[in-house]
Formats: sequence, C-alpha cells, structure tokens
Amino acid sequence: MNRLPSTSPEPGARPGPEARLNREDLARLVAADIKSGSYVNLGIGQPTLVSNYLRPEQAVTLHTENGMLGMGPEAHGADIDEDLINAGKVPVTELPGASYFHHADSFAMMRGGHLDVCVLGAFQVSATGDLANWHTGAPDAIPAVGGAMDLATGAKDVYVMMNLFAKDGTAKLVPTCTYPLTGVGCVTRIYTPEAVFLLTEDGIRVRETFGITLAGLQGRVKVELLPPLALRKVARTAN
Amino acid sequence: MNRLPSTSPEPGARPGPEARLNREDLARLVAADIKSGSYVNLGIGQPTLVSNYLRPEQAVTLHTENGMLGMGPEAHGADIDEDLINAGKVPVTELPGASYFHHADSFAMMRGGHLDVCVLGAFQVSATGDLANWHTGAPDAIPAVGGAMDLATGAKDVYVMMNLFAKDGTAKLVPTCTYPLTGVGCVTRIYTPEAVFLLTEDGIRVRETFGITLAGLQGRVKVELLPPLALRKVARTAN
Amino acid sequence: MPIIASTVAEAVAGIRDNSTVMIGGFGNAGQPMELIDALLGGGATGLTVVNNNAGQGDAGLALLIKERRVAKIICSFPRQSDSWHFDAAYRAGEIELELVPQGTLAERIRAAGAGIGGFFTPTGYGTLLSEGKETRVIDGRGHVYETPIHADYALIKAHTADRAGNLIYRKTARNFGPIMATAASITIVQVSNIVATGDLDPEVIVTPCIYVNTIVRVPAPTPTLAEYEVNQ
Amino acid sequence: MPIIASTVAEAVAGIRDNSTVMIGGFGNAGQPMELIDALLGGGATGLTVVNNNAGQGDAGLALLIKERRVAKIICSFPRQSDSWHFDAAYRAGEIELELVPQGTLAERIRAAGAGIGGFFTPTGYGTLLSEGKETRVIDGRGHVYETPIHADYALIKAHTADRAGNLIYRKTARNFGPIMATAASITIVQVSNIVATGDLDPEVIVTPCIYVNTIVRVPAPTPTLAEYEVNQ
Repeated sequence: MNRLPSTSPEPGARPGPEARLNREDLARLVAADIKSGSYVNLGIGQPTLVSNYLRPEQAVTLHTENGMLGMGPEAHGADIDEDLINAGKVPVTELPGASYFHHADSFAMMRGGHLDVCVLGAFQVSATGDLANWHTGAPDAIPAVGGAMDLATGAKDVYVMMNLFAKDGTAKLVPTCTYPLTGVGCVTRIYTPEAVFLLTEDGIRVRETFGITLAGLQGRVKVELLPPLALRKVARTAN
Repeated sequence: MNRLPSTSPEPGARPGPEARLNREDLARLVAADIKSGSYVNLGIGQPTLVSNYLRPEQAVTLHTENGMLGMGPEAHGADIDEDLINAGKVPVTELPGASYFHHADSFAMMRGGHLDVCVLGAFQVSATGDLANWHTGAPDAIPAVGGAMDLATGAKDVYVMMNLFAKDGTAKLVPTCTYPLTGVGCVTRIYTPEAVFLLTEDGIRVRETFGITLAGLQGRVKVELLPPLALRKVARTAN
Repeated sequence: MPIIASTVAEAVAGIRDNSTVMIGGFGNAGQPMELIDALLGGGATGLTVVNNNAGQGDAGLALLIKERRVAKIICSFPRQSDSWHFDAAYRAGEIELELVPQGTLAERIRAAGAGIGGFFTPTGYGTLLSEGKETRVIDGRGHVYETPIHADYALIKAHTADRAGNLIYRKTARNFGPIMATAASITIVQVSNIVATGDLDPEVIVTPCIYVNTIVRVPAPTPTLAEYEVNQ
Repeated sequence: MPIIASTVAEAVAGIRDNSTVMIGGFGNAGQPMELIDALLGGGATGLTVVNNNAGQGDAGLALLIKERRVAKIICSFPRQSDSWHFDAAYRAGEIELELVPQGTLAERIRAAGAGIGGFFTPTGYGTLLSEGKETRVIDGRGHVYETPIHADYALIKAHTADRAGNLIYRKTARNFGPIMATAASITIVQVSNIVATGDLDPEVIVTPCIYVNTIVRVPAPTPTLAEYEVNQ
C-alpha cells in the first residue's frame, strides 16, 4: 500500500498529520495511494483534483465514461476541441496510447470490473460501504444519476473523497445512509480531511488521522472504528 | 415480387417450368428473388451458389458471420489471404464498402434482425416453418451447431434451399420435423427443384412448380398446400 | 443503400407524431444539433426522446421540450444548471421522465440493436432506480432485470460517411451514436463529410452501413476540420 | 502496462492445471497457434477450453485434446472432417462437451467482460440446446436464459500491439479476439508487430490496453506481411 510521504522535507509540503488536510493535500494523498499502472476513473468535482497530483512515473491511465481511455489534462486555448471532452463536459486532451470507444463499450469496461479504482464524492457512506451520492431525496428535487451508479458498482476499488462532517457538524460516515443509495456495499476507502478509513471485512478501520485523535474521531462518528493496524499492535503488546 | 425471367430467350437459359430445376437454376432463382439493396447471409453448401447469380445492379451486400459485411467472391491464387475467410473457412475477397467487426458485433447484427435475408440448407421444414438443419439426432452423432440457430432466428426472411425429396422419396417438407430443430417458425420461403413455397399466415402457398403439377406435388407432400394466387383466381372464376 | 438527403429538413421529414426518437451526443460532442432543429421545424409532437440529458440552454432538445413536443424522456441526467425548460415542464407535470443509470441506458440501447430480450445488471441494485423491478442474486451479487429500448428513429452525428452508409466518428463525439444506430428502425445521420464507397478503410469503420438509412451532410465549422487534419 | 514476454513459453508459463482458457480464432484466421503450442509444451492439464471449434488435424488445440489435457470444451462446432482427436476423446467419454450456438457463445463471452449477469436470447429457443434452461416469452417471442462465460486466461492473436497493450486486428482474424480479451482475468496476446505507444491512431484501436496483460511477438510469415502492405 502506498503511503503519503508525510515526512518528506520538500518545500511546500503539506502540513504533517497534526492538522486536518486541505483539499489539495487530500487530493495529493489519494493520488499517492493509487498503485502504479492502475486504470482509474475520477468522478466530477473534488475527485478531479486528484489528476493534478498523479506522477508520470505512476503510469496511471485515466478513463472517462463518455468513451475514452488515456485522457490527458484539461485543454486550454488552441488545444480545445469540442469533440474531446470528459464526463464533466470539460475539454480535455489525449495522451499517447489513448483509445476511443462507444458508450456501451465504455460502460461494459466499468461494469465488467476492469477499472482498478474510481474516486467519487459522497453525501454519505454507511458502515457497510453503501454509497449515497446522487440524490438528496428531497421531494421537490429533480433526480439525475448519470454514471454514478455504474462507477460505484463496477470499479474494483471505490474510493470516496468527502468532507467527514456536514455543515451542521454531523458525520457523513453513518450507520445507515438516510439519502437514497447509489450502490450497496461498494465503497472500499474513504478519504476525508480528518482521516482515511479502510472498509474491511472486519469493519471500518482508521488508517491514519489528521489533526484529531482516534478517540476524538470516534467521539464524532456514530459507527464503530477499528484502530490503525500499527496502533493495535501496540495495544496487544501492552496487554 | 421478382419473378424468374423464365421466358427469356438468351442462350443457355434454364429450362422452362416444365422441368424440375437443377442446382444452378435453383440458385439463379433465389438470386433473382432477392430484393435490390438487401443485406444477405448465404449459408454453407448449396446456398453459397446463390452468390454466383447476384447481379451487380442488385447491390446486394453479403454478410459472413465471422465478422464482415461486404464480402466478395472466393479468392484465388495471389489473392488468397489467410486472414480473410468466410464462415465456411474458404478464402474470400473484400468489396468496396466492406467493414470488419468482432464476433459479438457480428451476431448482434444477425440476432438483432438487421439482415434482410439468409439462405440456408435444411434436412426438414415443417408446415409452420420450423427448421431442422443442424443435427440428424442419431444417437452416435457428434452434434455441431455453429451459427445455424443464430441465422435461423435472426434474419428478417429465412429462405431454405433444399431438395424437396430425400433419397428414399419422402418429402422434406413435413407436418412436424422429426429431426432436432434449429429454429421455431422461422422459415419464410422454401426453394426446391420442384417448387417454391411461401410460408404465409394462411399456410403454405405454392408460388410456382417446375416439372410437376400442383396435384402431383400435393400427392407427394403430407402438408396441405395452398395454390398459387393466380391459380386460385382461376379457380374462383370457374366456380 | 442509404438515402443521401440534401437538407436536414428532408432527412427528418418522415418522423411522425408519437414516435420514439433516440438522439445521440454527450454534451455538445456528437450532438446532431441541425437534425434536432429540423425535427423542431418539422412539427412532430408526442415524442418519446432517448438521450443522455434533457436539453440545455435554449437550443436543440431544450426547445423541443419547451414547445411541449416531448411527452416522455428516457435519460440519465436531466437536471443541469441550464436545463430550465425541462425543469419547468417536469414540475408542471407535462413531461414524463424515465431515469436510467447511464451504463444501463447504453446497455438497453445496445440490447435492442443486438436482439437481446432482457438482461441482468448489478448497476442500480438496492437503489431507488430498481424499485419495482425484477431482481436476481447471481453468484452472490444482486442484479436488476432491464429491458431493451427500441426506437423508431435515431438522429446521430458522425464525422464521415461513405456513400454506402459506413460511418466513422471523432474522439469522444462517438459516444451514443454507434449503439443508437443499431437500435432504431430508421437511423438518420448528419456528417461533416461524405466520401466515395471504398474510401474508408474497412478496418476502422465503426458503424457498418447496414445500420444507416439516411445521411445528410452538415459541414463542420472550419476550425474543427483544420484541427482534424492536423490530428490525422 | 502489459508484460512483453520474449518467448511464447514465458507468455503462458503462469497457466495452471484446471484453468479455464479461451482460445481465439475462427478457422486459421486469428488462431494463436504458437501460444497453443506453448500451452501444450507447458504441461497444464484438466483445462476447460472455450473456442469456436474443437481442434482440427494434428496441430494446436487438437493436440491438447489428443494428450487429454482438456477436460471440457465449450464450443459451437466441434465436429469437422479433421476433428479426429476430439471425436475419439468424445466417443471415449474422456472430454465433456458444452455445445453453444455460435452467437450465444459470443454473447456469453461478451457478457462476462461487460459485467452482465445473464441475458435472454431468442436463439436456440425450442431446440435441444435450450433443454433444461430457463425460458421466457418476451413480446410474444420465446427466449432462453444464458449466463456469462468467464475465463482465467485468454490466448488470442492480434496484428499489432503498442507497448501500452492497445491492439488492432486484421480482417476476419478479428473474430473472437476482442471479446475474449474482455472476459479473461489474464489476456495473453500474440502479435505480428509491437510498436511504440502513440503509434496507433486512438480512433482505430479495437482492444483498449486495459484488457491486455501479456504480449509476445510472433512474426507472421513473410508472404502475409507482404500481402498486408499491398493491401494498405
């Protein structure tokens, strides 16, 4: 598993684990965790930031569900081509080794489990990995789902990037989602400014925390959290 | 409906309807009946002969189920390319406007009802258009189906080309197939040396006979035959 | 052989009231804007439209919806910042919405073209969008039963057609075009270029001519063509 | 990034006993003969093989069957004039046969790659090959329920790969290759040429690199290459 090089001394490095992460650091952390050679789909919004921090030597290939593998960075100026856009309808570029395919082939690629990772935003994630990110469920809301359910269902790993706490302070990691679901039991990791959570067969394990103690985190989250593996080893030694 | 130009005076023209058709004349008749601009799949064996009699001005496009539209004639000599074969594994050629596609796309084209006509051989055809052409059902036979069921099921029109009578003299147009079925109710026409049969909602209608009278035909076939529409008109007038 | 129409109006002239019409495109890429305008001009109403979205701004599909020509829309993402005409029609109860996950939409269109009677997909299992649908657990995983979407007409945009009707597309403008072409009784294509039969390499044809009924040339804006040539 | 193996033996070295192995090709076109020979040399046994046929003559798949390495074959057309090794094994009860209509075989492979749990097809309805299978009448037409075929390995042949693993094929040698590549956990491809990443036009790639795990170059016989160049 890749770890964030948090002790790296380069200038402008993100704050250490003593502070909650900002959006850029969170994106950098997700990017660093993506295994070399992976095929990845980055959802619209915050997940798109991850692409800024993928290193060329990671050789990550980006998929966009509107029919392309090998998507490059956003296009600007003369590079803009109205026939070359990403799922967010933003003009993008093409990298060497890219390929184009139609929508059924693109979603076959997703549904068939060929993407290694997709990174999505979320309204809520449940203790069992249920994802809610497409619909508030408000009675007057006009629903729109796009490719959210396909991404949630299809990728080998579904990483969620979200704020851990809503504006009212309640946790978005919940015992059971109250928003309509996007997918059942699909989330494998949650990246938040305060902590990274791994959804394992044993339950939700905290991998690391930022600017908060494990106890502090547990105090604000209504699902049982398992300690980082290193901490657990310490605890066992103490027994 | 196209009719065979049976009174055409060119030298070497087929014998008139007073004689049963030979294989070449039967193939010529089927070819003449295929509507201009059709997409057609010709089965292995006797149906392949039809391609020899398609006129360029018919603009018929041939499909081969191993992934090609726009198949040309058999290849010979230096034109043989081992990567370009038909469903019978015979080297063929490519015509302008040809395209290649993979097996799932090729059979999607067939199953989806996009081919106008396929021409198939048969062991038996039933009064309701059931087709048996893949398996004798003999206990020691090793079965092999290939694309027969897909062709029988998918094309808008399924034309059968066969001998009307087996070697033992029994008709292969039967009340119910005794051989294992290839498809249920799929055949729309039967071309034989003695007659052409149209499978209609009213029943099996003889379109024309060759070297045999309608009564003679009915005497040898155990399914009820409706007379040609022209004959029926005559009969009505006589009443 | 396809009909080569001389105008977009001629190309869509056969479209009757109450037809089901698939419209290609994802965002502006691959959107057959001139064909949609012609459909608007042609006056057909009571349409069922299949598209990824439900119209944007004051153009194309949005205008069809504004004019209340669309009785029902089957799409994955109707709500956008500029989907005001759809929003108004929907809130007024004047348009029916069938919301389908995007991949299920694509697969249902593909199934129609491929003669598949129905299929089970894991997408949407356990969500609002599978409520009331048949489900089945296959190898321990929940699946939803989905059915093909056939159309009377498909309006799509491709880059180049040959006169036989073979099509190639450009970049992500390919999107829904190839599958919609297979799922409609009549497929009408607007292209930037029409070339002689035989001028397209048979290895690179994306939509074989069997799926194409009508072609109309709508020249692309010059800059795009120039870019295309540079990219070749 | 795919592994670029230096020999066919190295390419197939990981194939274990009792694996399910898809083998591309229709007739000789697209048949990965050298990979099959390497599989024979590698000694894996108890295999389930998915192929359109069941081997011909005294080469390739026929030899695997002769050597009793194939416990089961899933195919559409086992019986041919020169399928004597299959015939003998079958009559001796030493090979299991699952006979599948060719289009259903292709669609089941495609379904596995596309994450479809099962589908209804009209092909085979009312025939011996649907006996014991679930059926459903859809819009008045009988359909048979069919399930995906997944494989541990696919051995396929393509014409050219780039170093990223993107593939193009040649003419009717394309056949089962693109769908088998999607349905196997590990796809091993023999190609005539390997080119630099970026040398294949993104518009014409048939198998995107995501489906390819191992590439090995097996030069084509010179005459075929010459013909190919003439045809370009």
